[in-house]
Amino acid sequence: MRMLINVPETVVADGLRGLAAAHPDLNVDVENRVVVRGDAPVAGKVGVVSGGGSGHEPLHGGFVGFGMLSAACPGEVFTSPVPDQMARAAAAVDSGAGVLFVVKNYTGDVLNFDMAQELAQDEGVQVAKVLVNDDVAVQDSLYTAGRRGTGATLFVEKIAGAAAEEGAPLERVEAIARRVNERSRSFGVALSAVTTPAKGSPTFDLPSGELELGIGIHGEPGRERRPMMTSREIADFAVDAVLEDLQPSSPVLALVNGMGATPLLELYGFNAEVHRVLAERGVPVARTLVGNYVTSLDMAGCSVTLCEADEEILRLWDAPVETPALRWGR
Amino acid sequence: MRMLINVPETVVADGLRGLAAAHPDLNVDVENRVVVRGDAPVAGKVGVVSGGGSGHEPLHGGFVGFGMLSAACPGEVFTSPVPDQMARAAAAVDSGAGVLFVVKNYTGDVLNFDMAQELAQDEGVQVAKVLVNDDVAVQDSLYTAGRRGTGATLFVEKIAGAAAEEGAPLERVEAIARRVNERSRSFGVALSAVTTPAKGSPTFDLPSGELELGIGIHGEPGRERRPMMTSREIADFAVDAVLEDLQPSSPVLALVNGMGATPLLELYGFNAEVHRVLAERGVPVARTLVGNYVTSLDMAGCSVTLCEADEEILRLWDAPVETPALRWGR
Amino acid sequence: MLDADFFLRWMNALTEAVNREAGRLTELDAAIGDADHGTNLQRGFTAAKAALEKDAPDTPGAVLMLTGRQLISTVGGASGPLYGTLLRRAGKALGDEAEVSREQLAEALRAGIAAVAQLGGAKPGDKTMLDALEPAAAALDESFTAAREAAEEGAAATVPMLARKGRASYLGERSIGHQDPGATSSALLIGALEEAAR
Amino acid sequence: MLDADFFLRWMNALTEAVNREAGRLTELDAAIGDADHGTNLQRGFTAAKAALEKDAPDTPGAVLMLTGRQLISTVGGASGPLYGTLLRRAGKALGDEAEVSREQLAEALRAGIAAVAQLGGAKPGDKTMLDALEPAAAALDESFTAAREAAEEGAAATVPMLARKGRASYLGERSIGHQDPGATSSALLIGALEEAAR
Ligand SMILES: Nc1ncnc2c1ncn2[C@@H]1O[C@H](COP(=O)(O)OP(=O)(O)O)[C@@H](O)[C@H]1O
Ligand SMILES: Nc1ncnc2c1ncn2[C@@H]1O[C@H](COP(=O)(O)OP(=O)(O)O)[C@@H](O)[C@H]1O
Ligand SMILES: [Mg+2]
Ligand SMILES: [Mg+2]
Ligand SMILES: [Mg+2]
Ligand SMILES: [Mg+2]
Repeated sequence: MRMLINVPETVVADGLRGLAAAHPDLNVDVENRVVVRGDAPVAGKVGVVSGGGSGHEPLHGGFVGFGMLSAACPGEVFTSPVPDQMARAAAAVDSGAGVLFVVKNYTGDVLNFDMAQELAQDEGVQVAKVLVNDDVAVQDSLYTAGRRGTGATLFVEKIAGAAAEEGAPLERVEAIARRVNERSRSFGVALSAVTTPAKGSPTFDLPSGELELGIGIHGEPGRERRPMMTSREIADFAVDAVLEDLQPSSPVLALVNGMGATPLLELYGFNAEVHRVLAERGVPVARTLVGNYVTSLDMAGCSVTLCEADEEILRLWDAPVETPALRWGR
Repeated sequence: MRMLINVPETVVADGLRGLAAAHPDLNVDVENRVVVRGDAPVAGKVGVVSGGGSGHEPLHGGFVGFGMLSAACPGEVFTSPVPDQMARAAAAVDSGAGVLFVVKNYTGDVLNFDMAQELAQDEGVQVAKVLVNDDVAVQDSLYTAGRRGTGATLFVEKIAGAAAEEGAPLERVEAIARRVNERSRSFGVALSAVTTPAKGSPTFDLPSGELELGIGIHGEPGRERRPMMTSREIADFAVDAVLEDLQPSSPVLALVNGMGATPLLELYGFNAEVHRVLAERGVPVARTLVGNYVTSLDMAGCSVTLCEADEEILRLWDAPVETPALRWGR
Repeated sequence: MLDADFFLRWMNALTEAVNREAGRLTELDAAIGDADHGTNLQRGFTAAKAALEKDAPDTPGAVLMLTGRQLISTVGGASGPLYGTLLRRAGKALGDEAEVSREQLAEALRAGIAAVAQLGGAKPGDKTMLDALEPAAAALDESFTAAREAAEEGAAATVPMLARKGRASYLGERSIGHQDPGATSSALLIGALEEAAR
Repeated sequence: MLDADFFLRWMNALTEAVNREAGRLTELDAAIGDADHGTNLQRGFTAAKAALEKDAPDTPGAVLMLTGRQLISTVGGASGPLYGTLLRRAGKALGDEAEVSREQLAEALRAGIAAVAQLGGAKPGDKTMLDALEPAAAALDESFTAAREAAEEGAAATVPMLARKGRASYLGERSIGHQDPGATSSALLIGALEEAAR
């Protein structure tokens, strides 16, 4: 085990203590595992709450703050949080204007957020929900749990958060969140497997001359294994997989995302290839974000997320944001 | 080789193309390997130029922008840039107010920046230089190349950049840069070796139950190898190593830095331990930055940098900054 | 007849089995999921055990309801709501009787299984816990041993299946050849019944 | 006497040796440095070769000056300025003579070595390129072969040394037991002289 941890059992709590220490402006409830904006509830503002398994940092805790999430609920590593957490978060951020749950489409997340919605509504909080399901690697969604939620989660959280910050009512925040999801697609690639603290060894065996295409963010293997490809070839493959499902007629937001252990130098090199193939396919890029944002612990690899932007999406993307991991305009 | 690259030879150029694609506000000269603020030279403002081997991203290219570096010169992976690059950068950013070179203390960087200073001065640019040498793992500096420059580079670049942005003259920018360096110390730990593109295999062999204490940022082994330690033990060791050399009598800036492949979840957990030991040692923390900022490609591990702040240092740290990797207040 | 004490012994035996087999469950989940099924259930049943010990319920139904509630509040993932619902729903079906027959238990389990099927949308053959639970509930009318055997066979039968629900479904064809972790833990759940009856 | 052509052959043989041995130089640097010495020199000498071919200088001094300038502009790292200075300074010492003797070359190399020592602050025994260069320059008064042998012995002699300069010095005691990459490439530089003389 090459991990910077104490014991596997305390990894999530330790991370939350460290988040609290670094960001005094967040309200971190380590025991109940809820990260809340220090100034919540903000009068008249819709709350935007997300959550999911830990191990994807900075998602979601690193996106709590002005202009993005009102609260985040971290589960155990790669395990959806429990309904009690989300209900608690909803209660903490609700100003009476209601709360939007941003839910990545995994069976566990869906079921737990469903239960949380019931709990919160029983306590008088109005709750809407939007499912993020952008991962085109999951095909035949009739015969699967459906497309996974991956990189588009960042777009949805940022843009819904900006709309809420502007004072949009719940149904408008929900509608724009849904629209962003519908206009977003992702595809991911792994160059190495992931090691969870509890398991202590790689979740699958990936010989060093091979890679996995179409992976998710939980260390699960992808749909297909291939001999190692170049950055150029991976960009062609990933972007074309996205464009097969999404034919943007307006400039896109691009997230060129690292899975956690891919050096930024390589990720920027990959971004150059992503821009090249987009140019070759005639897709203009409005904004690009490069970095490790939706990660899978120590996995090496990358994903590409494109969102067909429109004027409102661009405006809300550019709106000020101030969170541990994403900051601009303020 | 598990790398997201085309061929080792183009890694640096590819990364620069990707940086240019993601950040249209930077002026990236891929051929000559110079990254310059889009609005340089800024009239009346001192230029702050740094550079060093690639593989430490976001250092330095990711720190070019308002309130921080005027330009950066990336060398080959782990290889200091050549004098021509720095001289070119100096010429590009000089508004007549002169240029400060921020140089990490490695033989290669020192020699090449020395030569660049000569070249630039021959062309009429006034150049001052500050050496960053914060790494307490290098002892007996009389019998070595001296302490290495590591995490404190970020502090020096941020604070010197803020002073320059305020309009401070060259000697004041140089003086504050030197003061920040003198008041900063670092210590780093590796949980895995690094694989450079050119070599294609780990630079040293680190069995998975062991770690290296006192490493630099170039994949060199540390001073000592030990059986694996917990996050708590590593924090004790690293912070105490720093405090042996620096007894802060005022609150510190803390950089809890990942070496590239350590998940943010673990890094935040480590931050909790760093704060704990600092509290135990009676050292208050004024500001904390947690993330992968001064990296060593795909190395797993972390470093701690402390800077004994004063009022001016704090003010300049908090001043607005707008670069690819560090942004606030604007 | 089976009283609250039997149900407490059942949950105890199950907790022990989960602790014993956690590593294997996680390994199975690593192959076609995300390597947490063992730790998920360990966390849940450890919490449930503490709750049952703190304030032991005195009816079979209450034992299952409390355990299910604890699973929902501590497990997370897919298995938390699913197993939580299974036990809560079965417990509800048992009402507040002080003692129930094996046949009543089988009936209650079927109600729980129906709730799981509704919640998760899975059908038999989708390579989920249902593939162990359904045959087990049917065989429970016969005996605890028959139920345990049916659950184990059901779990083993998931190996050649192509997953259509949960994370394993993302793998498509590559999910074939691995035993489903949830079906495997369901076999433990049913096996623990036999132990409690000894 | 040694003319420009001899110096061009020297640089050619050196470039070939560097290309051939780049992997080994990088391996040596991986052990006590940062795993780039081979690629550093390859990059530099490839650039120098192109420059020499594009516009071949016609004096020994000019060959060395141009090569040194190219190394400084393309290598980076510690070895770029050091080898660049070595050759530039030696070239300067040779002036614009069309032919020079072996003894003149030895003298010029000593001037270059002194400049390297001044620039880098290293002394013999510090486990650097100087440990191969100094004995080689002394032996060059005798013959090319003696110089090559002295350089190789000097490089080998760095194995037990504790590094006091460059990256290897960070390792302290752990630098002992490894041959210095720069001393090893210096042996190639001197060895190429013997080849050029054949
Ligand atoms: N829709 C579903 N219906 C029934 N059982 C399911 C469903 N989805 C997943 N499961 C079961 O849950 C098990 C996985 O549980 P676990 O690993 O704890 O949760 P997660 O998949 O969220 O990590 C699977 O092996 C499967 O038996
Ligand atoms: N101060 C110095 N004086 C002389 N030679 C040095 C000095 N520092 C380093 N060297 C030589 O440079 C070699 C390393 O070169 P190289 O790997 O190309 O540069 P870097 O150390 O910058 O990566 C060492 O093996 C050593 O021989
Ligand atoms: Mg899970
Ligand atoms: Mg180097
Ligand atoms: Mg799982
Ligand atoms: Mg080197």
